[in-house]
Amino acid sequence: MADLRTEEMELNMGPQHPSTHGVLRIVLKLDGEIVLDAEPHIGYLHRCFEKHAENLTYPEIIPFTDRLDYIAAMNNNLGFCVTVEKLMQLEIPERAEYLRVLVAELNRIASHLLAFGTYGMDMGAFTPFLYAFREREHILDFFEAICGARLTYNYVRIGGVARDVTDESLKLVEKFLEDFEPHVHEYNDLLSYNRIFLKRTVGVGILSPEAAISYGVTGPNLRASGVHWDLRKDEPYSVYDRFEFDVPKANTEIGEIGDCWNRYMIRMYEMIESVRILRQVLNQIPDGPTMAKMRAAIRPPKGEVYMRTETPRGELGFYILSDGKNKPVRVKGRSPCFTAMSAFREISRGLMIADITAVIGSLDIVLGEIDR
Amino acid sequence: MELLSSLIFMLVIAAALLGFVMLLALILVLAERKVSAYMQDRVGPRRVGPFGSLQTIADAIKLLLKEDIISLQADRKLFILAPYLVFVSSFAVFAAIPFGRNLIASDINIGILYIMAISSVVVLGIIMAGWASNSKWALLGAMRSAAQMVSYEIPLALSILSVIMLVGSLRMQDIVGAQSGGLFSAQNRWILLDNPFTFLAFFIYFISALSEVNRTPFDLPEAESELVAGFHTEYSGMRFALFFLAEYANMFAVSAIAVTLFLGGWSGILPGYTFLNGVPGFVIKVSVLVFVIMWLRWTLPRLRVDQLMSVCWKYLIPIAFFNLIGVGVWILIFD
Amino acid sequence: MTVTAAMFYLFAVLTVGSAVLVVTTRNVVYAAFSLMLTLCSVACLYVMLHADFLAATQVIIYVGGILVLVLFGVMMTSGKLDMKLRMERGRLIPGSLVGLILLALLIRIIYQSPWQVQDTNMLESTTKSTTQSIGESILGQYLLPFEIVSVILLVALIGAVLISRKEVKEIEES
Amino acid sequence: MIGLQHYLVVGAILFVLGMFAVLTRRNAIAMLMGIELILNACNLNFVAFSRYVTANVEGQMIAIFVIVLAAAEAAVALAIILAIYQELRSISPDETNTLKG
Repeated sequence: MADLRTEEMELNMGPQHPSTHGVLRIVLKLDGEIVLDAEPHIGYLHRCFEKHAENLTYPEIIPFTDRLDYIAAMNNNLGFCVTVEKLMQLEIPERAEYLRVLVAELNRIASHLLAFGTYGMDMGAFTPFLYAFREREHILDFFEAICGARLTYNYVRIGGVARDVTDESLKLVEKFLEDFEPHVHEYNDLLSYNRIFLKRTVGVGILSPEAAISYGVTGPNLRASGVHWDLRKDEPYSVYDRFEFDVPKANTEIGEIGDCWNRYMIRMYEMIESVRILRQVLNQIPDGPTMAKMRAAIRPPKGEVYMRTETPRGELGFYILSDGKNKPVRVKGRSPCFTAMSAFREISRGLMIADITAVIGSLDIVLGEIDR
Repeated sequence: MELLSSLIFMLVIAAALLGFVMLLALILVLAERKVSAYMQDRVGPRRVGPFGSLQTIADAIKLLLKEDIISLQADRKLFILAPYLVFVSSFAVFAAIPFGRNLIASDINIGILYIMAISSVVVLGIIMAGWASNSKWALLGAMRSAAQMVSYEIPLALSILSVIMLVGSLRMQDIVGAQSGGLFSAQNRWILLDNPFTFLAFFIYFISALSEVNRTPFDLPEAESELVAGFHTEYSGMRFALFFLAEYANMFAVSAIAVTLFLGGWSGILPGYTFLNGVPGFVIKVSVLVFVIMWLRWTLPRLRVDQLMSVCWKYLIPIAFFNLIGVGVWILIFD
Repeated sequence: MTVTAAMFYLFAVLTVGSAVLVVTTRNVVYAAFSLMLTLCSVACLYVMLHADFLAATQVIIYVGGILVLVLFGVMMTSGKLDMKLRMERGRLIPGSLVGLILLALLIRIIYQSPWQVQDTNMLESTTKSTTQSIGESILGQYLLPFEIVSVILLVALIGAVLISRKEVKEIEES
Repeated sequence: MIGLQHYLVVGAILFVLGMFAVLTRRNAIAMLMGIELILNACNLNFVAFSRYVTANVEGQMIAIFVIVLAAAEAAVALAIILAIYQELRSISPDETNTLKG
């Protein structure tokens, strides 16, 4: 009796829509308010990153990685540099490694704060957004102090970091960490355990662990589905193996494994873990140079390399094919948001329109990285 | 001659009310921006005029000067008519709100019923706007809005009914008169405190009223993160300003009605403090309620449409029904 | 002309004019919104007849309830394309003929019947408001009809839910 | 002076218009609107009689019952119309003849 259905309505969500987190277009097939199918159309932010990279020297590519995931540019810098260093088998000075972890974890917090704030906004709560920005501001102040930029840093370089930090700027971090932890509890009181918020997110948009793995979903989204996998623990790069921290996993206390609430909450837990790492970094940070000794022109040996790092959004991988010249032959980025987005269609079937924004927000996508 | 004079009289009253509503909306918009700013750790508007007090006037001028866009596919006649319908019906509510002993435009003997009747016309204006825009977002918003407002009118009416049962009159001034004793007196105290059931009725009224005026957590018709802007997606400039004006007028109206029904209206708060009698006391009480509405808006997330409906039909309506019976039993036993 | 007369003519013209629009417009949505105008002006006529409670009821139930239902029906059963109403020419002429004859007949009857018009101030002079009188008659003289009507409402409610429910069930099965 | 007859004439015009709609419209919802017009016409008459002839609220009582029944009727009618629409993709009463023997 399929012809008895009411008419399906096709609804164009985006590219200009308040809650698609960038320029994403989703074609919804609706039966009333129920979503029968949601087909994402991407590519509005395509900037030919991979093709550009073929015509640039290695250090010149780093600013382009800033613009992939512009919310967590430090992590992108780090991912690319670590890949080139792996190809060159370069030894990095201790202090530089610690600084890299410092900025990466701070940027992780900044990125998760943004995810938290915009998610509140997707749910109709406007205020948490500005609270999140208040804290993010401190982190950006620190970044400004160390590299002069607030969004696209170009701070992590091949062989180390661009500049050393002063003790005063490290004080900024210390002060921020002291302020920040109580604020996370404030956020939890304000939004995370709000009855209406729970109603909107618990049990909505469930991504099963099997589906998550088969779609290649990584990062917080994967851990929210109950899979214990964090590259910082399981495939440590930089000096992550020296720090003590837990990898938060989805809990069934309130939500179901893999629902929007867990995807949201995992980020709140991760911020606390990042604070733990940052405290250890500040305690252990050694003195020394911040740049490895190497030749000015970077020419990695012939060969290919694939290296993946854990960004706030998941597994960011770079594949580089080098022919020994100062420009790569081929660069390929593996974007965590892209795989998260590919799972979106399956998650969203049978939900309501309002849940679509809940799912997109909980996946925490950045279109700059999906489209590259 | 008689015709002319009464016509002029009516026009003067209407103009005075209109001016009042305009002024009110300007103040309320500014208040909302300031309240939200302080809640969000910012300072809000402060450039135009002292402490940004002229900001909304600047905004209003901006809205009036904007290009009046009517999309080609829209149904022109209804598109133009809809904002006026919404505004007029929310404006007409003010005719029966008692601001003071003699400050009521028309103290008709079915006052509260009139208010309910007039405010139900707003739904039609919203459907009209949504349909005439010929945009799917607007239509979805309008459908949601209609379903929401029609549903929440039931608990709203039931909670009002318990007040009417207690007072025995639909006239607004009679309702105020029944609570002239103030907050704590043994006789004629606020209906809110008259008995436990009316206490509950106030909250039922308040929740339903929030929904009727589309405020968070029930602001689904214009949920900006889902439906762009709901039924007024396609509106801009002047016409959008009318919707905006109507929203704030409505917010004040439901608070004023709540004050009149449950919190003693313009009659004093405490006996002895005569300066709180009349308009000042009324304004204070209404401001408190308006502040609570703003407070909720900047704190709470938004419900989903099916949850909104289940809140109404599964919880509010049954509770309101039993509450009404409770009020009746209370009157039978104690009065 | 007195105020009352002026207002009567205003609302009478509004009522009739919008009703004409209801039956002649080719757009269902226009018809529905004209119906709103008709209903509201009829409510105003009620007010002029000292039936204030009834006027409020008319607006609450007709405009706030029935008309919203009708509009939902219109929007669900017609896409933007077939919003146009067809009027069969074959029926137009007999229809208007019958209407005109009936109208002439009715008006003739209205003006020729010897109506027993009472002292018009009787209602106004009573102390009771109409609301009170209506309340008393509902729970007194008209108690039985009142109860029957409430049962009918319940039946209609269940019936309407049942009819529209059927379709939902079949979707679930398919 | 406005009297009973004025209201009766308005009622008569409303009634005829409603009947005209029911006779000529080929859309079930438009016909429903015609029926609403007819109901309003007789309500107007009832109220006018209650004001000028009986001078009590009996006419208004009848009008209230009519309004309530109109609400019930509209609910059921629209449910039926929607069901028919889903079945036949049309709400013209002429095409709804599957029950014909």
